[in-house]
Amino acid sequence: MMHEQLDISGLVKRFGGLTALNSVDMTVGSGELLGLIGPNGSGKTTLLNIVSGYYKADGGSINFERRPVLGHAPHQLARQGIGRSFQVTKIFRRLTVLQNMLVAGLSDGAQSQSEATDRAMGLLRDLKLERLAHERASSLSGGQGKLLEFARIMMLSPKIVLLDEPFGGVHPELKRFMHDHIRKWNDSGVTIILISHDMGSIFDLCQRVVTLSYGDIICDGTPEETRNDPAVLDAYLGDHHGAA
Amino acid sequence: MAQLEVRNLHAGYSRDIDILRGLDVTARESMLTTIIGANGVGKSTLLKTIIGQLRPHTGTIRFGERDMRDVNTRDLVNLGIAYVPQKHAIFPEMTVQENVEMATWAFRHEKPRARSAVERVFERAPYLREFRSKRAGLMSGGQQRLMQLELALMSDPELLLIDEPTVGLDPKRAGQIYDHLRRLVTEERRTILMVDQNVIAGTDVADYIYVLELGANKLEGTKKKFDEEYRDAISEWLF
Amino acid sequence: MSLVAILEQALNGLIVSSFYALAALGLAIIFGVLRVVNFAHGELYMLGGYAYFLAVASMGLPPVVGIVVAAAALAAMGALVEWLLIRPVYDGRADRPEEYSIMITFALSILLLNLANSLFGPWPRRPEPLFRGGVEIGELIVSGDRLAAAGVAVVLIAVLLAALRYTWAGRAVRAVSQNREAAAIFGISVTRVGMLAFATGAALAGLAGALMGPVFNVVPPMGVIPVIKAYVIVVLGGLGSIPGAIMGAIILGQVESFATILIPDPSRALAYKDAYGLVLLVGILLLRPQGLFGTKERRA
Amino acid sequence: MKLQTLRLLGLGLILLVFLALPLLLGDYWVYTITIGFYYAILAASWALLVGYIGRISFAQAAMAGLGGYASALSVQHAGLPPVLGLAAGVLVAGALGFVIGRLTLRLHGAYLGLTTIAFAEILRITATAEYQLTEGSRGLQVEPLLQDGSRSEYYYLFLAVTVACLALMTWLLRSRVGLFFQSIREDEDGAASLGVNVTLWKTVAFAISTAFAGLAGGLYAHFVQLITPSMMSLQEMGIVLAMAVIGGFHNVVFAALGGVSLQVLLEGLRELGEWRLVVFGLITLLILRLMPNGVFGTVADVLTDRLRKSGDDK
Repeated sequence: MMHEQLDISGLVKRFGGLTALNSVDMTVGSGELLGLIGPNGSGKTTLLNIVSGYYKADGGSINFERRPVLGHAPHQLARQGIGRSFQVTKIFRRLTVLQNMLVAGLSDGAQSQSEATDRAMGLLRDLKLERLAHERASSLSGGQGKLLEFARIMMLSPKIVLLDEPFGGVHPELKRFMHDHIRKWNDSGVTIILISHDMGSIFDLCQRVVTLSYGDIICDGTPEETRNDPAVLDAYLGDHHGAA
Repeated sequence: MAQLEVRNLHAGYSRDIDILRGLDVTARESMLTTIIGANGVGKSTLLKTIIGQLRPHTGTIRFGERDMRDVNTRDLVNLGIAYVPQKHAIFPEMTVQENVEMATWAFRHEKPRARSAVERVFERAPYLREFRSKRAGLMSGGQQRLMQLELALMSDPELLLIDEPTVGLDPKRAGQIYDHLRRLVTEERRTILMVDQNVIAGTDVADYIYVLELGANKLEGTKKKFDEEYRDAISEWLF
Repeated sequence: MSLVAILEQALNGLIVSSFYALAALGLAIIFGVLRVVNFAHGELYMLGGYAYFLAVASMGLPPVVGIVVAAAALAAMGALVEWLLIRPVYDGRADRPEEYSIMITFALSILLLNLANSLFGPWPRRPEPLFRGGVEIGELIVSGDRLAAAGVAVVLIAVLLAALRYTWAGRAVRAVSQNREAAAIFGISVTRVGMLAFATGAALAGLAGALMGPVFNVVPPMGVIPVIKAYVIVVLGGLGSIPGAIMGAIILGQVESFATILIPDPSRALAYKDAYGLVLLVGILLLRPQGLFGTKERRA
Repeated sequence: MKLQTLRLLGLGLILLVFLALPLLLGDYWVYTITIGFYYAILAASWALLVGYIGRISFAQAAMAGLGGYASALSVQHAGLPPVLGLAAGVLVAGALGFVIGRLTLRLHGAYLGLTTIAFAEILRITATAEYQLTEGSRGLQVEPLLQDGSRSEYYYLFLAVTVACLALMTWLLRSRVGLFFQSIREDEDGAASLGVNVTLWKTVAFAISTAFAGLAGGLYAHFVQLITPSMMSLQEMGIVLAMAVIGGFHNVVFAALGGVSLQVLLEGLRELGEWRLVVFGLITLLILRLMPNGVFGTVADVLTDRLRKSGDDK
């Protein structure tokens, strides 16, 4: 029962004279696991920041479950089911691991503290962080921090999750663990947009890959199609300055 | 003359995350060495560790006889190393003349040397003359980038470390920069280690190439070998 | 209002501006290099007044030497403060550096104020000024001590600007405030420049205090009002900008001397005199935090 | 479990000591400690803002003064009973705090510090300048809170209000709101990504904090029966900051204890003259530099640690 969940059309974003997104059109179906790739500066994180409400757009529209996204604050979008991670984890270092989880669980006021605590402990157990629930987040290792960020997002019960370079500086073993969890979320019906430079992960996980280059979508297809598209190879290898 | 040797380097921004995981890189004398790899594999981290902005977790960095593990950024210039960061390393509110003079800081007390270094810049880069008494921030991005290269050369370094030489430049300017770098190696026998996203142009100009993947060595070889065997390997590796 | 009255207000404004500028420049240099707002600046200003008083009244030195003594004493003090208290802000020893820098300088101001109270007593002192008597410029009559102090302040500002432009140390200060990383790449010791900046900033505050002390009395809380003016000025000009601080000082001096005329009730007008700058400060911070002349990029 | 009981025990003990003190001390000390309760509420209200949500403010003393003037003037001119006057003071200070919090949403660190200094000084200057209303720097006579109230009556009243304020703050900070505050202090973008309404809570935190300051100021005015603009000065603010820092500004109770104990110490060392304030300033610097959790915070940390270790041994 795949339906259009996220509908981006004509999205434009400029920073001063630089066009970061140049009329981007893209739809994401409910339950997809979509890879978003492209060389540095191609506009991936900008797109993510607009969809999650952190940047204003200069043109175009975005609908999430047929409701407009643009003009809403990040916290409103988070409560509507758009979860996201950050390239550099933004865990709350002086709060405990459990408190980190509760911020997400209690923010919409729908759960009581004890309900939220139960759910949080369950999620922490899944991610093998249960033992650390009452430790300050500052005592976590970098990898555990990444997992906590994952767990926190799940605490929101999101319908779509935007992951921005989740594998940076992560051990291969942990990466596999994270892969498993991303698949598990996706299997449970959560839509996922994955930004990564780690092509192995992208081609491993995603059924569909969208490639951005200089603010334009240059390829939208299966991993196989993307791999064989000369435009994509050019974008990565090429003298991208010559693109214009 | 000396070469830069990085052996089994582990480094990163926090103690427990290694961005670099046992990297080996050598910048061979009088050669241009280019390091390529996707964003986030640790190219800039490598440069930051070499110049002392980050301390290695383990591994060695040597420049000639000098152990570079405890080096301070401000000592580089005295070791004969110039670093050209990705962000513009100029002083935007100072005039171009003042910028050029600041680059003689390390040898400002050797007046004749400093003076001739300043004059040489304006000879080598005549376009800077018209900006001499204007604020450097008024120049275009490409002009600033070129000036930065000139400033780096003023201390007559043996080794140039360059982070993304042509980022944000139009193809013509980029071409000029690559030509310029090539000349520095062929004609002036300098050693250059640069990291570059611009895979084709960055490898085209190089003598020796390293390809990184997630903080470790993936491929390496001379330009010739690279041309013959590695082009396909690279695209294969990318996808 | 007659032309003479207008001129008199304008001249008064300029005289006041020159003192403000001196104190504000110190704040701007410290912020430019260290990214720290020195909330103890007013007390450094006050200590300058006392250093001058001690040199001139207690030790019997000539006023000009007193000024030099004040500058030297405060420079040493500034270097010490930087080394002991400010360095943790940027060498990673402070857990939350910005919060720490604000509180530590604010606490330092309380300490210095009470120290002066204990050492020198709360009563006002009036050391010998640089110059006595009045000066007539056409129909305008200006008191000589003010004019002389303002003259010295202007000369000092000119010397400072020249030093920032033409000496290596001055250029290093500008270089570090414009681009820390580039400065380090060219071999400049950012740490040493940090100490130099704080010492210079403290010396400038001390000089302003030494010049103003004889005009308005030396007393422990003497720095509270001027430092608030200095905040207004550096915010007007964009925190850390040196030309901005000078422009800011001129604007504030004129605004204050003319705005007093706006309120008819004289005692109320006098009481509100110090509030104009503050309203300006709030307005600028809320609407244009990069300052009147700054660009957004520079402030980022 | 055990930690919790011990904490309650400690607090109970402290409360008992405060309850017993008037029976042991003379009028002078009872008066001094009563003033100490004013500082306790004020320091705690500042800690609520700075320690929990990470917003720095130098307007807290001025807000106390505003609350004091608002209460005194509404009693004098509108004929309200002092209790309603206090409520008016809380409302006025809270409302202005809401406005300032709203206006300064985008400012951080030193920029926020400077803005709040400006607001504080504008308030103080206004109180001085509007002498027809406020009697200017001569000070305004204020109706007493209790008609013919004795020293110990005031003492117990202040103690009760202080305990109530701290209980209210603690309850709030332990609820989800406290969690939101702290998440904003740690990382605003991170908090927003988890659904926390950053704008709302930043504004509300300012308003709550200034409302408590307004209450403290009102109590003070009706107790001392005189209010002057000098209680709004930056020097007063410095004392409040020092009290919170020395007590430990990451915890409202520790900050309050800092307020009351330093007020007592300052009075006790009166014979040292102004030097006691020098020592006070020096201690503040040392604490900031070496013991960022404050005296009580560090003691609590050490005790907690001990207890945990001994628990582990078993």
